[in-house]
Amino acid sequence: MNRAFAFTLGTLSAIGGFIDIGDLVADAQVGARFGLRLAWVSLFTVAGIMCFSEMAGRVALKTQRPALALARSRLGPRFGLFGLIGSLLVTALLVMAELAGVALAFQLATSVHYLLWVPVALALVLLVVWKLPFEVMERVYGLLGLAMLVFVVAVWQLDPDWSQLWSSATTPAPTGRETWATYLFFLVALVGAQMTPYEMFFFSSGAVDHRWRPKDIKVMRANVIVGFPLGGILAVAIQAVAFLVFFEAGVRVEHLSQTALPVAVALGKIGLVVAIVGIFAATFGATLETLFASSYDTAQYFGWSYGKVQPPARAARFTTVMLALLFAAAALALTTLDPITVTIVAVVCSASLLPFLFLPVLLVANDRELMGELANGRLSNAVGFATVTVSVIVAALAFPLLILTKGGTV
Amino acid sequence: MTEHVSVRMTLLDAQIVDRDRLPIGRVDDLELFFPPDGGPPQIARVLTGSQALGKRIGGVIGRWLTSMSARLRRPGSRAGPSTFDAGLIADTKPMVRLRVQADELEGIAGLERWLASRLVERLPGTGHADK
Amino acid sequence: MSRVARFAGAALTVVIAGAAIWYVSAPPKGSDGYRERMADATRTLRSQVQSARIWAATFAGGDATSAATLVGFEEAERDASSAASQFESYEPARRYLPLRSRFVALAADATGALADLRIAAELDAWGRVPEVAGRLDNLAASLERFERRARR
Amino acid sequence: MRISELLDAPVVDPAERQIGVVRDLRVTPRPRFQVTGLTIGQPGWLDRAAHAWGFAEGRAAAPWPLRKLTQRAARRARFAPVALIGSWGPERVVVTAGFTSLQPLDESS
Repeated sequence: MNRAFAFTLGTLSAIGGFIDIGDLVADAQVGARFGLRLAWVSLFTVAGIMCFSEMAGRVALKTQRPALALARSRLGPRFGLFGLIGSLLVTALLVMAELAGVALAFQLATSVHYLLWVPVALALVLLVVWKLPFEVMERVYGLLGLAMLVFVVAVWQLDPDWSQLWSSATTPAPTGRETWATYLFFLVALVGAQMTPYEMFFFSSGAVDHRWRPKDIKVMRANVIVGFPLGGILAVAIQAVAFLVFFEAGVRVEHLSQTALPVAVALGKIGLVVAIVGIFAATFGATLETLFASSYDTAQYFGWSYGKVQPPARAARFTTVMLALLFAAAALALTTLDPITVTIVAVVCSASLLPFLFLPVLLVANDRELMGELANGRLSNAVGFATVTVSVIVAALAFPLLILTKGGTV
Repeated sequence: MTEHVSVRMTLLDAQIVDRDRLPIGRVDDLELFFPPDGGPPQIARVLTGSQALGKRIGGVIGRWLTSMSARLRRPGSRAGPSTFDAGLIADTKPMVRLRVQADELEGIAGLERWLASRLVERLPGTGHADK
Repeated sequence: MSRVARFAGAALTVVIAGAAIWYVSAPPKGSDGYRERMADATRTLRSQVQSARIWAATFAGGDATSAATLVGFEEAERDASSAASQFESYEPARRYLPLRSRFVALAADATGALADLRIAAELDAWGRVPEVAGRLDNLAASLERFERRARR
Repeated sequence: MRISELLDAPVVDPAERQIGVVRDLRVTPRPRFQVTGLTIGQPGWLDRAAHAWGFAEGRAAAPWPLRKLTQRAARRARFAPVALIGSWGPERVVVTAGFTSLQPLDESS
C-alpha cells in the first residue's frame, strides 16, 4: 500500500477531524473573548486524542477489528448500547452542524442564503459517498484541508506583539470582564470540539479497511504524529487571529463569517478565498468522517458487515444507517435552527460522552492475551488514564456549565 | 484439566464472521444443552440478532429491540431469534469464525438480506449482495 | 433497580431539566437583573456594530469580497435587532424608564445604521458604505460608555 | 436454558444460604464447548464490572488505579467445578460444597 496514501489518512483525520465546524466556531469564540488563555487546552486534547488514536490503531493492527467493536464484547451490551445511542444523537447533531457549515461556506462565497445551499451540500455528500472511491476522497480532503494553514499565515501577517500573545497563552485564567464559569464552559467546549472520538474510530476503522498489519505500526504512528498536532496548531491559530482582530473591539463571534474575517484583514481577498476553501474542506471532510464513524459504531455494535471497502449492497444495514443519519441531519439543517448554537450544544454533549468511548479502548488495549506484545506500555497507560480521568471531570461539568452560562452567551 | 476458557471473554458478545471473514453479527446469547445421562452441560446453539440481544438487555430498550426485530422479520421465516449450531464454530480467536459461508445459514441476518434486496440494490451503482 | 427507584430517577431528571430550561429563558429578576440584562444587550449591540465596522473597513481596503461583506452586514443587522427587541420586551421597574428610553434610542440608531449598511451593499451602492460606516464609529463609542453606565 | 438466564443468578450452598452470584462459565473449546464449571462472584456492580471487564480473568493489566479498584472483587472470585454443582436451575444454582472449600478463580486456570 503506497506510503504516501497512508499519510493522507493521517492528514484527513487531522484536518477533517480535528478542525471541523466545532473548532471553527469554538476556537474563534474563545479567541475573541479570552485570547490565548485557553490555548493550553489544545496541548491536552492533542495529547489525549493522539494517545487514544494510536491505541485504537494498535488494537486494529493486532485484531483486524476497530477498537469500538471490541468495546461491546468487553463492556457488555447495556453499557455499549448507552454509549451508542448517546453518540448517535450527538453525531446527528454534529452531521447537521457540519452540513450547515458546508452551506455557510458556500453562502460566504456567494452571499446566497445558506439554507438554499443545504440541499446542494447534501447532494455533494451523496455523490462523493457513492461515486468517489475511499482513497481518492481521503486524498482530496486531506489536501484541500491544507488551505486551513492560511490561518497560521494570517497570524504571522497580522504582525502581533508576540510577548503579549505569549503572556496571554501562559495565564490560564479568565480576562477581567469574563467569569470563571464562562472560562470553564469554553474549556469544556474546546475539549468537546477538539477531542472528537469519531476521529479515533475513523482512524482505527481506516486502519482495518487498509488491511494494516502489526508490521505497519510505523506508518500508523507516523500518521498520528503528523496528523493530530497539525490540527492543534490550527486550533490555536484560529484563536490567535480572532484575538488580534476582535478582542479590543469587543466583538463576540457568532457566525462562521466572523471566523474567516480576520484572515481577510490580514491577507486580503486571496486569503479570504483560501480560508473559505479551507472551511469548506474541513466541514465537508468532517461531514463524511462523522457520518462514517457513526455508521461504523452502529454496525460494529450489532456486528453487521460495514466498511467503505465493501460495496454498499454487501453492507446494506450499514448503508441504511448512514443514509438515514445523513437525511435526518439535512432535515435538521433545513429547520431554522441556528447551526452555531447547535454546534456548541453538540460539542458539549460530545464532551459529556468521552468517558464512555475512551474507557473501553483503554481496557481492550491492556488485554495481554488479546494484544500480545502490542499491549499498552507505561506511557500509553499514563496518558490514557489521565485523559479518561479528565474526561470524566469534563463530562460531569458539561451540562451544569452549559445551563449556568446559557451556552456561553452570558 | 484440559485448557478451559471463560465464556465471557471468548464467546459472549464476540463478533461472528463466516468462512470468508464476512461479518454476520454478534454472539448475543448461548443455549445450554443438558445431556440426559446427567453429564456436564454443553453449549449447543448460538443465538444472534436483536431479538436475543433485546431479551438479554431487558428493560424498556430491550423490549423495544425485541419487538422491532420481530416486526422486521421477513414474512414466512421462523419466529423466535435466529440461531445456529455451535458445532459450526471453527475457532474463537480473535473472533468467532464459522466453517460455513453466511448464505448457508438459514434465517441469519434476515434484516441484512431484506434491506439489501428491498433498498440498497435498487440504488444505482451499489453492486449486488451476492457479488 | 426497583420500579420505584427508576420512577424516582425519571421524575428527578424531569424536574432538573425543567429548572434548567426555566433558568435559561427566565426574564430578569429584580433591579440588578434588569440593569445587567440591559448592559448585556448593549454589549451585543456594540459587538454587532464593531463587526460591521471591521467588515466595512476591510472591504474599503479592497481586502474582502463583496459577497462575504454583505453576509457580514446581514448577520450584524439581524443579531442587533433581535438583541434589542428581546431586551425591550422585558418589563422595567418605574425608576428605570429614563435609562430604558436612552437604550431604545441608542438601539434604534445602531440597528438603523446597520440596516442602511446592508441596504447599500445589497443595492451595490458600495460608494455610500464608508459614509454610513462613519456613523458607526461614534455609535460604538457611545454604546461602550452606556454599557459601563448600566453595569455600575 | 440460556446463558443470559444463568449469568448473575444467585448461587446457594446445600443449606440454601446464598454464597454469591454466577459471573461466568468456563468451557473447553475443543472438541465441543463442554462446560467445566462456573465462576462465582459477589453481588454489586463493581464485582460485575471486574468480571465483565476482564480483571477477574486477569485479562486486563490496565493502569493500576483500575486494577486496584477491581482487585478485591477479582481475589474473592471462586470457581465451582461441574462436579460440585447440584442443580443448574435458572432461578438459582446449588453448589454441593461450602464457599470456603471452593478454589479461588485465579488458581484454577
